[in-house]
Amino acid sequence: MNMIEELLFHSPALIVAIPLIGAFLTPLVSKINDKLRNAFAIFIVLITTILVFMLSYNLFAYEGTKLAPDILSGGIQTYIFGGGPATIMGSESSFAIRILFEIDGLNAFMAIIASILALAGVIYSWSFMKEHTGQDKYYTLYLLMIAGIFGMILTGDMFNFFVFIEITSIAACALIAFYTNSGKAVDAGFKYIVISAVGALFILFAIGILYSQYNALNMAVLANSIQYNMLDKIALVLLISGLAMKAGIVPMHMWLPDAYGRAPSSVTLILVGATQASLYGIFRMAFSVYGKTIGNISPTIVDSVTNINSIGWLLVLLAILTMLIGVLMALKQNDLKRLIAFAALAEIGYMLLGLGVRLASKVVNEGQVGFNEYSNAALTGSIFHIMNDALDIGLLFLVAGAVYLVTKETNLNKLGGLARNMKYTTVFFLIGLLAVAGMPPMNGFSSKLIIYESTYQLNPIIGIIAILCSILLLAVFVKVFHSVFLGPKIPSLKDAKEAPRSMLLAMGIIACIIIFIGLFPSIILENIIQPATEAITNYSAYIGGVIP
Amino acid sequence: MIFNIPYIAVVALILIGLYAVVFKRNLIKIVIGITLIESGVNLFLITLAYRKGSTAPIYTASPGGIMSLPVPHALTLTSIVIGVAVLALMLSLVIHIYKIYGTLDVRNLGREEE
Amino acid sequence: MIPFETLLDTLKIQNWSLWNPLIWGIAIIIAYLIIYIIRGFGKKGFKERTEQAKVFLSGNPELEKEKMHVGGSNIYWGFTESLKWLYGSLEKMHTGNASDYILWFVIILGVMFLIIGVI
Amino acid sequence: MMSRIVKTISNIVFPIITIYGLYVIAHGHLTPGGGFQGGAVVASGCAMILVAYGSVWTMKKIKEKHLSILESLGAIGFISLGFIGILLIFLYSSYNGSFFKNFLLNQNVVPIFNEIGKGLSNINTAGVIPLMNFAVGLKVIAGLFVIVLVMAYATRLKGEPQK
Repeated sequence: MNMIEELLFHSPALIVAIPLIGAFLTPLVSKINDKLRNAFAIFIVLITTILVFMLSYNLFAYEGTKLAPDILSGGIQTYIFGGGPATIMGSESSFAIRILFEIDGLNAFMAIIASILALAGVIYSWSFMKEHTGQDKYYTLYLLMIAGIFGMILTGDMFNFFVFIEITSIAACALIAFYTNSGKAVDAGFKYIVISAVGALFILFAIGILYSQYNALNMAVLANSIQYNMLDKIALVLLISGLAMKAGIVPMHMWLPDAYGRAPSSVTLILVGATQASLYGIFRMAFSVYGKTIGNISPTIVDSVTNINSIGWLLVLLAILTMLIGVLMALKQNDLKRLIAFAALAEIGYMLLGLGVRLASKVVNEGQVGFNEYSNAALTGSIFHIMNDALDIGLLFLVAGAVYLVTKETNLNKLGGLARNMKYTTVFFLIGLLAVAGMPPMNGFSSKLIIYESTYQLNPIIGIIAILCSILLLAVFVKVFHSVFLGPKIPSLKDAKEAPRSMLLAMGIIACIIIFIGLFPSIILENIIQPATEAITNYSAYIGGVIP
Repeated sequence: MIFNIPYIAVVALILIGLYAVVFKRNLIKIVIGITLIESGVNLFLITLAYRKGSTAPIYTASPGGIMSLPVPHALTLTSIVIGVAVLALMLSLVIHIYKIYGTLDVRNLGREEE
Repeated sequence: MIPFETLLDTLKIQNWSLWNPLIWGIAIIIAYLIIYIIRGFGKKGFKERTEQAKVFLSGNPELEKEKMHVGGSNIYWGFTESLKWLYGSLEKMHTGNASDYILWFVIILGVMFLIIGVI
Repeated sequence: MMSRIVKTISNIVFPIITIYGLYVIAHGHLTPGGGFQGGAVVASGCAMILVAYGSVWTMKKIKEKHLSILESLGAIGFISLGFIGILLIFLYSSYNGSFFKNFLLNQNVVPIFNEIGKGLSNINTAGVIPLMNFAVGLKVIAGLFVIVLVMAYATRLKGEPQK
């Protein structure tokens, strides 16, 4: 193997390990110089991003243009920690004992999102955190959280997934409570850690139940032997509700506005990534671990189709609640960041809607189980919307952070007329506004269109509710745009300046990606989203990555 | 029946923990509730590992016969380590909250204005 | 019923069809041009520092510029006022209390168990 | 701040606890135990000193900064041992490396580590695992002690004079 192939072969481990070692090197580096530490953090995240992009390019490129086709088997890259084979032959049957990372299309797709958010966040932090003390701890926790998110996304082992959830939530909690002199921020951090500790413990309980039955922790091995009996159902309930709480599904969403609203903006950006990673967990559990029974077509499940469709309808119901409550509460908020947090909640509803429609669209036809035509479209739209939501909401939070840095104010009643002083920030906010509301030239439009179309075919009323929520989202952000950026100059904000350059750079990166995806959605859809959808629905290929 | 007692204890611990988290209004008691849930889950994993008459899984000192499964032990240890970190973090946040608000009653703090 | 492939085709660049974002972008640019042209027609008759330039607020006197700004909580006042019953219960739901969050989690756990396990 | 009796007893017991903890760390790959357990034992000894002498006195002797650097060093050591498994491919082109590879086993360069378990006295039998145990032990000692120390210091009674 040459150098590039070697690097690509080890890249799954390096993507997690480089931020991790960077996190622990940061306290030592910050003893030398503050600027050096900031540059070091950016450097670490940049290397990770490059690795993620190389890995994804290798996975998504057409045959013949791949950098290292030998390390893939069936479109899946498996990396085994400690070397050796993934399974060991026992006296009776083979069993998997090693920890491994298994990367298919969806993993690589999520890693791209996480790396873009991480890069933008760490560049943004340079100016945003300038005035604060304790920056070495901030950067340590930030890199630790990035490592945790990448771990959650890339791992192929249930227990490893739990460990990375906990790493992410511990780092996130400490970062949410970063403004320790503000009581509300500390309280939001406490709520977050209570929620994620309880959620993660129930996930661990479910992992224990699965382990006790199938004697395996590996997701692929579990997927191979899952039977959907009573204990499996209990484990499924625990897994989905624990992950749904971490993803902020109504009515378990209340921590989300508190935490998003009180955390520093650069932290909120990466928290969006953590929430998406939890949502990815739901996808992985439903379509890979339980892929044989609830996620896909299998001849053995004819008698449990009603049950599976009822799970789908439950998720659709939760998604509608999430969209409606998120958007209605956002309409009433007067705090800028809390408002965007509720809007983020509504966006999460769209992704869950696509997932629910997919699960609810199973039909039995002459003894054969099949999916309705639109179910694939729903899943594609849902996965596409993960990317769009992360970028749009991230951009809006970054703008909110810029407004806060310049004016030290997030209350909408005390802001106004900022467009006169902050030209670029206003343009970025406008881009984010149009994208979140799903206006045609921006990226939110194409994914929402696919979700509307497929949902409308499942049930017209649900489709109409989804469109209505999108219109309300536009109304919400028109309110924000009017009260923050338009209007006459407010006397107390006369000497507001444009945001610092590094923050503009971070916002600019995200805005450029938004416009690119918005103008050419078919490029992204064909090259990344559809392979990811095919990878997530093809559970037998996922099993084949570990068990040959 | 006698072999089910650990599982009953697991469920009891988790339920007591949930009760403490949901119905107690003192922050320290909420923290205690979470630790109880964690103990329940750890006990569950340990119980899974045990077989009747098995010995500790150490090869060099083994008297022969069946051994208990070492993987859940490793899982439990990891879970305990994570639990220590979470507990320390929660308690330090409680210290901060008490310093700022002067109270540990959840009803008096945390409400965000709409 | 539209199959997914047809839907995807409408988004493609090559096909210049209805939902192609590029078409929408061009349409928006054309709309701006038209607005600009219409604005140009009106500009001839506009004279500064006359009665024309004054703000007309149903005959009320104009306030100072700073006081004219409509704050965040005043926008959509009517909407929130008419949906007061809904917002009251929604606000009651957001107690800001970690115990209640876990209570909701337990409720959802029970409902999910009923739907997945029992049915 | 405790009485003279408590201080004397903890002075006597502290080295014993430390040695026991180090024993648990060093034999982590042979007996039940390892980095975390041994580190927790040592850290509990440190916590005993903290209780006996009071947080103000301890804070004067041991700086929180130094402990966090120790903690970072432990973590860096652990991850570096994982990295060496990859980096060895630069030295030996035919090496089949991977992250967290046990590179000390089955090699001829340092034959002392090349043994496989004989008994409880052979500490050099598990390749890289004892080194990882030491790294984790260092991190846990420093980490747990700094947690207890900072918490005790933050919640000290300010009104009461500490002797």
